[in-house]
Amino acid sequence: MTRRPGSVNRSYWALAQTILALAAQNLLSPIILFFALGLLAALVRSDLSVPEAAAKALSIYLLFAIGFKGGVSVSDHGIDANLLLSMLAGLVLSFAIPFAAFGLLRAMTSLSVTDAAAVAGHYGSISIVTFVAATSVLQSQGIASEGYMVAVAAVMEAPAILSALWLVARFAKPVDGSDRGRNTKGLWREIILNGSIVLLVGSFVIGFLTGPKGLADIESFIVSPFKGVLCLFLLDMGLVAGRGLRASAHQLRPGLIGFGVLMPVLGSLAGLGAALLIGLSAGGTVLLMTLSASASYIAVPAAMRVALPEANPSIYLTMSLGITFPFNLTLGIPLYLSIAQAIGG
Amino acid sequence: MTRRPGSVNRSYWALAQTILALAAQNLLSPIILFFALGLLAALVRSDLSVPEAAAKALSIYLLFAIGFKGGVSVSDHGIDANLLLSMLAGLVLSFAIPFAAFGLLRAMTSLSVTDAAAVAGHYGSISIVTFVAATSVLQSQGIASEGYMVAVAAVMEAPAILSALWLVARFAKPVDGSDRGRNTKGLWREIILNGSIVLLVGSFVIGFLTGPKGLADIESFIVSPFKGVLCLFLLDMGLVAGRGLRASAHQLRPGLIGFGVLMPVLGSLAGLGAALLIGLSAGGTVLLMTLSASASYIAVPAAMRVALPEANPSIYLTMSLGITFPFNLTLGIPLYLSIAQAIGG
Amino acid sequence: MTRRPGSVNRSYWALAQTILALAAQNLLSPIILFFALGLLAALVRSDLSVPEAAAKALSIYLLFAIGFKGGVSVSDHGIDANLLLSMLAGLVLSFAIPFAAFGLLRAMTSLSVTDAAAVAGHYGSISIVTFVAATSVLQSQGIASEGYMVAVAAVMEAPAILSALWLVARFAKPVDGSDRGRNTKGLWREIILNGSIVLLVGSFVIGFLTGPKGLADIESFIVSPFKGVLCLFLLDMGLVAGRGLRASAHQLRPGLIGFGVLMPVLGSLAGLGAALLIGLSAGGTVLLMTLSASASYIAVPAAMRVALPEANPSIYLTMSLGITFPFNLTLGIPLYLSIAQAIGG
Amino acid sequence: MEMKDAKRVEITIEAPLETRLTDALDEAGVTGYTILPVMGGSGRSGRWSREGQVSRAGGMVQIICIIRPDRLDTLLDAAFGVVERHIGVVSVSDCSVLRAERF
Amino acid sequence: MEMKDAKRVEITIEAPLETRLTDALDEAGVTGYTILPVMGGSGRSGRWSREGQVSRAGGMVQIICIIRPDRLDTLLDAAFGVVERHIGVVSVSDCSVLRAERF
Amino acid sequence: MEMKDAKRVEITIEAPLETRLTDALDEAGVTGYTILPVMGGSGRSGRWSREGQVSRAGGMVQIICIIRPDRLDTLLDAAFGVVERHIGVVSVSDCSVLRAERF
Ligand SMILES: Nc1ncnc2c1ncn2[C@@H]1O[C@H](COP(=O)(O)O)[C@@H](O)[C@H]1O
Ligand SMILES: Nc1ncnc2c1ncn2[C@@H]1O[C@H](COP(=O)(O)O)[C@@H](O)[C@H]1O
Ligand SMILES: Nc1ncnc2c1ncn2[C@@H]1O[C@H](COP(=O)(O)O)[C@@H](O)[C@H]1O
Ligand code: NA
Ligand code: NA
Ligand code: NA
Repeated sequence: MTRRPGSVNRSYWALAQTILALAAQNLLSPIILFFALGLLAALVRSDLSVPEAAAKALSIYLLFAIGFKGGVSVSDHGIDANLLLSMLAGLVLSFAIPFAAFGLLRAMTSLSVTDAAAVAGHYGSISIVTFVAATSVLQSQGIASEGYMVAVAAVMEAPAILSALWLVARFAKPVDGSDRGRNTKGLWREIILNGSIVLLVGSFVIGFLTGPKGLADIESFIVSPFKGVLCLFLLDMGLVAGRGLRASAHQLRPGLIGFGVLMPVLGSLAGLGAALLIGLSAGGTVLLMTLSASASYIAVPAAMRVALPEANPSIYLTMSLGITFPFNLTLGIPLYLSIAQAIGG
Repeated sequence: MTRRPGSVNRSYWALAQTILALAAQNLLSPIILFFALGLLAALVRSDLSVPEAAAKALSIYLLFAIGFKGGVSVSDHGIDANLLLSMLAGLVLSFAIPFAAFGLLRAMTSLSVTDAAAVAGHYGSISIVTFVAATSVLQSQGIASEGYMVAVAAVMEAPAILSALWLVARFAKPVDGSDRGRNTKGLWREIILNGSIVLLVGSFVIGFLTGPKGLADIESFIVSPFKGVLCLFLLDMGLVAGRGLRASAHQLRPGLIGFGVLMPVLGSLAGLGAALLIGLSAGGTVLLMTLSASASYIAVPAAMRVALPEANPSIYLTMSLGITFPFNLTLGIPLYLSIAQAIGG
Repeated sequence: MTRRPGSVNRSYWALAQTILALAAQNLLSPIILFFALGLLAALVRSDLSVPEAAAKALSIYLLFAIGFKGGVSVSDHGIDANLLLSMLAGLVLSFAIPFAAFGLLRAMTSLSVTDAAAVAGHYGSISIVTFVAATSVLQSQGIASEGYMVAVAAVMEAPAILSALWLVARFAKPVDGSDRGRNTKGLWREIILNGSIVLLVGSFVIGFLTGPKGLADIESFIVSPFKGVLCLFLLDMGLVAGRGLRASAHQLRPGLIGFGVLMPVLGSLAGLGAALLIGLSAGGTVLLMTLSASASYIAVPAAMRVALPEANPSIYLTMSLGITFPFNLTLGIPLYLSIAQAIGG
Repeated sequence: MEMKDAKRVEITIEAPLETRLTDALDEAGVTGYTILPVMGGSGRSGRWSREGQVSRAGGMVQIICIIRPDRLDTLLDAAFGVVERHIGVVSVSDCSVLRAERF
Repeated sequence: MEMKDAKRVEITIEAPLETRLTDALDEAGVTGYTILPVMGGSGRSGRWSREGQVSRAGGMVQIICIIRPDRLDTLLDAAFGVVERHIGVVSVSDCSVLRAERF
Repeated sequence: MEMKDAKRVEITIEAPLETRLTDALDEAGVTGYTILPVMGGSGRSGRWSREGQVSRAGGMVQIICIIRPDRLDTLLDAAFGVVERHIGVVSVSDCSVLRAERF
């Protein structure tokens, strides 16, 4: 059957409508609204703040719950033949995306090689909260996904850091001769054994080992209150993103903002390609797209401070947390979902 | 039908009995008992303490839950014609009560003008935990109330501060000529955008926007565990009140203690009058009485430290937290409930 | 009926099998696995950590929940004639066990008198988390126990400290003449009014006063999420134990390790004897055995720092937290349960 | 290691005034300082401890400022304007700094 | 800005002894001090960190005391009585203070 | 009270470098130091506050080290190796210590 141009236009139009409807629905979820509240509060300089210890406790809860539930789901559905393939795909994506990001940054912005490489590293890695938000959208739409995507998320945390360091080593001119020996002693150990990864993977393994019986034991701690905790967490993320934006707004040239919105979409397409190759479910596809689209603001910044101290932290933190995170949360996830459904349908 | 004196006495007696029965029941609720435990632990100098970050996290939870539930309830029952009237009443009460309190303090105690004005400001503002305790008593009695009373609470937080500053400007003799320019630059912004108000109002608006569907999402986080969290919070309040009492007991002259018990009752009567004028439900009446009766120990003290540093913080904190808060919690709320029911019935 | 040796062997064999089966089942519970995760994370030097304030908040939650539930259970089943007897038994055990421990330490290790006395004091006192883990095993086996065992736990916290101090006063040679006046001024007040004891006993009393009705109010806070919170708490305990082991591994001579495993078993037998004398239920017997077997790592170390500063804290903390706590958690509790059932059956 | 003389100013001040003080410092051109949390203390207004506070009304923070000796008076003037009528302590001591070009 | 000479005493001490030390200071008439939380450290008894503690048994706090030079010995005597047999560090440096009338 | 002269070194450094710095100190034989949490601050790279951090990437800590004067250079060399390319401040002042035999 041949399609006339008009029908293509009409189907684009239908897609756009789906995206908008999804986005509107998404924008009115408590999760997004609490993020917006935090953002707003920070922008008007309210003194609202979540104590550091409480924010850290919230993120421990999230990693614990999401890891455990992922593990239980794998133990429930059995280890899929696709598990290893997906993890491999995650590895490759995390390594590769920084190169695309670096090229784009050098083209679109005037960042130095070092700053561009540091920012690029963030986009190869992932944001676990964006991932959680995507699973929560999938859930409310009744779309199933592979439980092991959590493990893929863990795999994607670190490789991008290596790419960033390689980019600097390859393209940056040595500032002064003796300066080349980077402070990377012990860095790899730190990155791989970083608390978030250990907790996520550990909880995943424990969830896998104890299975549905283990889940029954702790369900009313990690399942039912989950969304409420997520609201509080996103309130805090909004506060942090807003404070970051306020402090670094002057650095946000149009090129950087454009990159912060364009790059996640490109990343999601890379994720889409990989998902199609492997043959993930619709839900799994959305999650891999989201992981590829999201940018790190925990593991990578800490590693960059140690290994690339000359890169300006306020640039990469603002890009990742102030532009790309809100974009993914509000428009990105509905977009990726619509694309996955359009392709899958 | 004419009433003989005996019958009046009998009905007073019946009222007293109701109050006592309610108070007894109230005194045996876990909430009050945990407050008492904290108070006792502090008075015997146990080292029991709730970490500052945990206490702050608990109060974020309370504001989040109470605001959200208020918003949902308004979205559920529709915006009442009385909403604006009630907020106006709250505004007027918060402005007016400090004047009454100031007069009473000058008559009953030997506080300086500045100290008296500072204390008076606290009684015009509100204590959100007292409000929460009152809603929880209403709930256990099966009495409904207007969801928007949360918004009224938010409105009443700040205006009293203005009254306190006006009282000082009007009645205090300048200490030294140049001293008159108070440190109020940016103070109003700070007070209105203070974290508690922003979170309470923000959660209210989000609850209103997402309605019962949003509530269903996070119900098992903000509804079912609420009372348990409140117990922990009151344990901490008891500890803080007890430590304050121990440290400042020497300042508690009989006049001050008398004021700390009399003023909330007077305040509650002002609230009663306003509630009758507007025509609030029995539950709403109790809540407006409780708001009027309660005294601030968060927003106002912080503002006073900035704007009236010469006022002695240990006086106003001890009055508000050590006398009036426990009084309202134990005897006040049952009293206000009985009065509202006696008038309403 | 006489038993032939073979039958005895066979029944030993059956007992061993029961223990192993129980231990295996226990080892695969989420609680133990999260402890193991924490231990492992610390041993490989991951930077995973639970903020101090969050860890303290978790322990407040545990004491609050366990105390309250114990009190409700006593109010539910009535005050047992055995209550006082059990508390007396706890008192005697806590006083007596340090003497046995001291003798054993002097025989098995080369610790100084002061260090041996300090370690001994820890074994007379108790670990509330071990107690909680035992109740959770009982629960999952459907075995009932006396609610007042919580009160017995509270009684056993402190007396052992007195025994430790007495041992030092009796056996240690004065280092220098003037040194004898120990820094014990106010120590007793501090120990008895220590936060953990006050919260545990206070919650117990409140649970008793408010009974099942009070429990219904806060059930979804202290009952359903309990196991999940316990997982997080044990994750933190694993981290702390692991860091302690890493830092103090060089001090762990075989004699000390042997003591750390042998002493809890001996202690449990003392607890067993007492339980049989009093006639506790099977569940109560297991709990008294567990209390006797467990070693303190909160109340006693703090007291020792004040009263016996010359004792080396890394020895007693490592013994208690690094050896005995994991032993009880993994093998000890199943062992005590099997013994109690073998004797009881 | 080349070091240069400097002054170390330590200001203990009520938490609600923190922003006012740092704003005043910024205005006076003092843009380097470090803020430490304070757990408790004692002074003419009695003992207090952070865990005994509902609000942070009575809490304090400590602001440490390393500065070139010739800029000390500017700093003290700016600080004094804020601290003046409030409880709090300002102390100054001598120190020397590495990487002096940064101050 | 008129300043006056003073001494700054910094005592790092085990948390379970905090109240004993502040009580001893109070008794000696030293009623001005500020308590800072300590995250971790290292000394003859090894490295430790606050997040690696179940109890606060091994935690430490830092007490800072600004005092008139002539009162230093009283303070040190009082502090030494508590710190003596315990782990911890006491250091003293010169400083000057604003609003000297308060000390 | 017998006191001995010493140096007080105060290093404010990014949290991700804490372990590197303390390892470097240990290697240089400096085994006594105390680590204080930092709530916020300001410097050439702008203002920041601990509560505005998702990660601790930008957080800082303060390491205080009391040391014998003759060991100061060893310490500064070790510290400088880590701090060199990073943001952070190193200041040194004179002090005297009780129980000098411990240093
Ligand atoms: N002499 C002092 N040394 C160190 N800190 C002090 C001193 N005096 C006061 N402070 C601190 O400043 C706060 C307020 O002091 P004051 O205004 O005297 O009540 C106290 O709670 C302490 O934290
Ligand atoms: N030279 C030092 N400089 C700064 N702090 C120290 C020093 N020595 C010890 N401390 C602190 O005092 C604690 C106990 O020291 P110690 O008694 O030597 O184990 C350490 O954990 C540090 O926090
Ligand atoms: N002059 C100073 N006095 C005290 N602390 C400073 C100073 N300059 C910088 N800092 C601290 O060091 C951090 C980083 O400084 P910078 O590298 O200049 O951005 C700041 O956030 C402050 O915490
Ligand atoms: Na990505
Ligand atoms: Na009021
Ligand atoms: Na024991």
